[in-house]
Amino acid sequence: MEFIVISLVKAAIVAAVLMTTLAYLQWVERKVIAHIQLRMGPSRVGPHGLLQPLADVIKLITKEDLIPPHVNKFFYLLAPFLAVTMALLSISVIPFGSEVELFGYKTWMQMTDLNVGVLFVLAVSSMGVYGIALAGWASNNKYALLGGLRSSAQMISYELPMSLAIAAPLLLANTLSLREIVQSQGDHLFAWSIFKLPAPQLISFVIFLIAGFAETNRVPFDLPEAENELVAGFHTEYSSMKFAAFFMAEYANMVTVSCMTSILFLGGWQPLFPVSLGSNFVAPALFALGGSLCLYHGLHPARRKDRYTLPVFAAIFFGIALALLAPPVARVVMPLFWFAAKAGFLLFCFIWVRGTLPRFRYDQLMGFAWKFLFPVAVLNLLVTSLLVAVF
Amino acid sequence: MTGVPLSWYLILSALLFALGVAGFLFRRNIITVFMSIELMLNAVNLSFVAFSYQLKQVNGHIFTFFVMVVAAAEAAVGLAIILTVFKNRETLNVDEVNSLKN
Amino acid sequence: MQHLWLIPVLPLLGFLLNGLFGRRLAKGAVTAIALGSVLLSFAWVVKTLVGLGALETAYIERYFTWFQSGDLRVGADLSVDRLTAVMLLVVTGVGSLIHIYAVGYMTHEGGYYRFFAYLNLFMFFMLVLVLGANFLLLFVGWEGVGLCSYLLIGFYFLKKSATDAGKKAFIVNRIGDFGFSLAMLLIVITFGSLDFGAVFPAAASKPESTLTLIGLLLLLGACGKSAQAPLYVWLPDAMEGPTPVSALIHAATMVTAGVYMVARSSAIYLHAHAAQEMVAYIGLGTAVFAATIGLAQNDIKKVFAYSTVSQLGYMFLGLGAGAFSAGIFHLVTHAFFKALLFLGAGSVIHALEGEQDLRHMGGLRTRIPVTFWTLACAWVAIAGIPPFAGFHSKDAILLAAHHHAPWMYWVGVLTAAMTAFYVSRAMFLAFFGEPRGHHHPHESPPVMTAPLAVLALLSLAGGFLDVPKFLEPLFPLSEGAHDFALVAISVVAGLAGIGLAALFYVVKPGLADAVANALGGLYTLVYNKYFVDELYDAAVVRPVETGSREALWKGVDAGLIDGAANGVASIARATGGLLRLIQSGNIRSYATWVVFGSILVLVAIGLVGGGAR
Amino acid sequence: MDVILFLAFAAIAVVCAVNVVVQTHPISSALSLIGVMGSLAVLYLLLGAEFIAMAQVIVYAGAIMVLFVFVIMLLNAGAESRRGRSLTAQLLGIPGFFALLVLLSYTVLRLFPDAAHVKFGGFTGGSAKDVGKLLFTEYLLPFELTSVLILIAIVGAVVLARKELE
Repeated sequence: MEFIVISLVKAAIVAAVLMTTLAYLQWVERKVIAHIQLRMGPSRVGPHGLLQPLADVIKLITKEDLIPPHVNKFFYLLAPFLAVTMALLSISVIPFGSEVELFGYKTWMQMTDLNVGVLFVLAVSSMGVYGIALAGWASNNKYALLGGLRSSAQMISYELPMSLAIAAPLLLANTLSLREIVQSQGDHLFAWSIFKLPAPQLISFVIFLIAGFAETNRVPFDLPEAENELVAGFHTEYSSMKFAAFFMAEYANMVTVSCMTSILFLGGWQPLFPVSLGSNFVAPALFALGGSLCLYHGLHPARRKDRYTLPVFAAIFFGIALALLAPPVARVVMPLFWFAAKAGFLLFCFIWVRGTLPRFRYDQLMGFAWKFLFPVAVLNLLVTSLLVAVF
Repeated sequence: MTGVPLSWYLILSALLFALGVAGFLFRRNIITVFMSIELMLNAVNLSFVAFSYQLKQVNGHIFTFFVMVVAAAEAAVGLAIILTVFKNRETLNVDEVNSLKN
Repeated sequence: MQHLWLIPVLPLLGFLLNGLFGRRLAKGAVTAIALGSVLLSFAWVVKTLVGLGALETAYIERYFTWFQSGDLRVGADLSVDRLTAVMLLVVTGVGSLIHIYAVGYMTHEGGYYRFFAYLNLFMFFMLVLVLGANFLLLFVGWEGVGLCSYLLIGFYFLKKSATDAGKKAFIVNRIGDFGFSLAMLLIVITFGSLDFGAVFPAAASKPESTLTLIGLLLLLGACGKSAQAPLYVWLPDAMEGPTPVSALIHAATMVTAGVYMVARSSAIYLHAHAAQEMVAYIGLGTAVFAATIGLAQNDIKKVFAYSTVSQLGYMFLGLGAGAFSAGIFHLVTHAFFKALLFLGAGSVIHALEGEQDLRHMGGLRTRIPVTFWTLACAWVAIAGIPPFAGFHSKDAILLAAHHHAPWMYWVGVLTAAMTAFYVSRAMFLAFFGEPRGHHHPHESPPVMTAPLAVLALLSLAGGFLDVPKFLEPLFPLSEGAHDFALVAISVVAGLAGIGLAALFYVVKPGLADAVANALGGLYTLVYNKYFVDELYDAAVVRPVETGSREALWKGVDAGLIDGAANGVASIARATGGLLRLIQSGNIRSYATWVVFGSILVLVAIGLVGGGAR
Repeated sequence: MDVILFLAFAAIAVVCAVNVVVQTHPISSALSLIGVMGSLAVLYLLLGAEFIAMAQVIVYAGAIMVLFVFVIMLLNAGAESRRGRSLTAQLLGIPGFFALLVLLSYTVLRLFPDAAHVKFGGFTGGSAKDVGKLLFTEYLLPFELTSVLILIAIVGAVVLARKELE
């Protein structure tokens, strides 16, 4: 009984946090892209546009739910549902932190740990293709069909180098359970798979990240929605919440890829350097720095209302920094902080790349997967296994 | 709670297999016929895994694994053949693919 | 841990670098990679052997299990004992020299990087062959060197004769490899292992008949690789390859693999007398046979090729007579002087811009003195003149042969005289007398002459390396007193050969033709290499072809099989008349019949077999 | 719990399998087949075959069926026509199907009347480690052969699907 309650609570927390994250990821993306392009980004709804996601959600829900004629209704409705389900499913095995004790209950900061966790994530992500392919097909629209076909071909192709890139760090960790993979990596940079001896996984890290970009259909691999040739690709005919579902699936996939990358290569919740060297003070210091910046800009405001909002943020940041200094809080939150920091950095990379790189051509994209990424991944796997076998 | 008798699994497997046979016999679209074959393979896989459970051996899993590999190879070649047939004859109906007769 | 794996892997790296990127690399870089990898390998051999010290017993390094199937485990194991040490030094040492020489020789040829990539690959496989601690690893090297030999013989792949020669070498080698494979299967069945360390100690306890069979099959393999009768035919043709290849692969290293393998398997041969006797017969037969052919060849490389066959025969004679160490000793000295002969010949050919025919040479002594003097060293060494290298090893073999069976000694001495004669003949024709060609000979560059000089030194002094003594822990020294009379006779025979050649080709140049005319048919026979290739063509190739066409195709196939098939077919047609009712050409109806059949089987199982277990 | 799970997923499997056979549009059949495969994967989990369950989803549902869906979309295959069904098939079909089913079930029940009862966790030898161990020792040769088979299949598929050189 206790198990079921704890599981339900965990599921509720993870779902709430994840949904919020997804909504705000959109805000972050718009802000970052705006700053890359020297714009302001959303700034009307709420202070600094912080309520923009909420407004977006309300807008999407209240829009007219249009079902075009001549679509295959069943599959047309099924597709976004499939896409979003498969995107959210893999979060259930992601470990966010180490074991914690709260109110007398000991539990892991992870919904469940499968001993085939890696395979589970792969399986679920491979099922994600159907949502897109079906959406494209069921829309009964040439552009949508082409977009769907392109994207499914792309996802199948990039799954191969991705799996091979995953296999290499697994050789170091010797387990398929995500939790044990993190545990097999140590609490400093050179004990993470990416730099771990005898076989540093830098190459497979890069391959995994590139394949991750392609799997999530993000720039520079966002061919399925290349506006100038395919209108909006597979979701041309979708509107309202169904469109939002695809949108959400894309961001959820980004989160999954970032989490998987940090678990497989960057040591998951393990800190950058050992606690004994003071890694627990990194987070408070960062928050304190953020608070100071807010305070400075609040005192020298660029716009009038910054005079009030920024000091409020500064106060909040300082509060968080202080709270993090308390040992009981630190014990629980520090692993979470490190995990979030790594995943967050990778998410930032996703946005960063979108702000900088142009789109590939389709044949280049496939050629790149099959003729470059795949051989390199195979070679990397061979070298890794040799190194692991010899040493 | 005693759990599920193994024979239920086997009967489920038999049921799926029979459905696969039925699909193979009654369907006319060559792709659906092909899928019925996959259904039969899956049914057999289930009984392999069930026997594996009863004998407490992993060997059944290995066979299932091999069946999957062979199915993958078969799907690749089979679908290529289907594509070629479609290219040459503009039909997917098995009944119309009967040039062996003459 | 001595990291033995570095020895073969270094040339492999060279191969990979040159093979993959050679086309884009500068010539200097290709040279540096090719030479560097082999020289490093040589250095590592020296370092390892120094590090291993006395090597009373084999030193084995086990890396990983290559594969395991049932009780048979084959590991990627390398081992070094004294025999391996000798081979390693010869292979990497002579190999390095020839690599250096090839830099000069190949510099104006196309496919420079390809040549060195192949050469490095060859070194890799040869070192695996020598270092492998079980038969299968030896076989990997064995096949690998065969592959490289094929690639290098056909190096000038635009020349049809070259590609044909490559194919011939490959196919003839396959016959031998077939024997080797069968031998390995038999070894697995008999001993349950392929490890040298497990097989040889157990050999004494196995039935002699099995051991004899294994020995004979191994011998078949050795005959293929080491160009022994009746499988020697590929080696003379192999001279189509570039000369450094002839020196490295078809004189110094690869062709001695058979000798190495038989010596390695000495434990089996010592318990299989018939097989060992066979080794001696084949060796002696090949030695005489090839030597007689060598007497009448006009292509300088062909002369040396037949000489190689003949000398390999000597080695087998030594092995067969029980003097394994003498055979290996001759292998070492032969590697020195035969490599030198070939490289010298290459230098001559280089000087004459591709001329290989002895009849168009002459008077080169003053034109290319360095080549002449270095070749002269090889000359005296192969002729068995004391105290040079060939004398010591050949003498050891002849003494062992005398101890084994005196008549073998006499045949051996006769062969020695012939050897001296044909080498002298080649030397006199090329370097003495009047120039007969229209060439402007020029001396080779130092990068070619330096290796010649080193090899010349080794040919002169190599005999004083007491290889048999070094190998004593592995092969007990053969008894038989060092009979001075026997030694003297063989030396006299060698001198007589030289003298006769001098008489024929220097003193009275017309005499040779006169003798040839006088001998008539016999000369023609020898000149045409006993018509062996034609014989093979007539005895094997033609009958197989004709047999296939006449007997198998028209007789068996058209008559019997087609007849039977037609007969069956007419029966089938009659039956089919009934059955065609179900042959609707409709896939689904076929499937229905399949289902129907499986239902019948199920019913049968339900009625007859099965039951609760 | 075991019984409930089994019945639930067996029911899904059977319904989907029936759907495979009766749906007229190939895409519907394909998706139903994916449903069968998914529920079979769950049943594999119940039988303690974790690795195979995941492989089932990755290989079958994630790769092979994607290929099917792909081809169906590429050929834009429409629904099957209902015309021209043979009379024998209609007459023999349903009884034949039940005959086969009954026969198979009878054989199963006769051969395994007292077989074990399946409980989740009753057999834990199906992890990736166990399967891998057996696969790379005892079944090494078949494993290598499958790789050759796949190579041949790839070559075959490429040859079949490539454009004619005219």
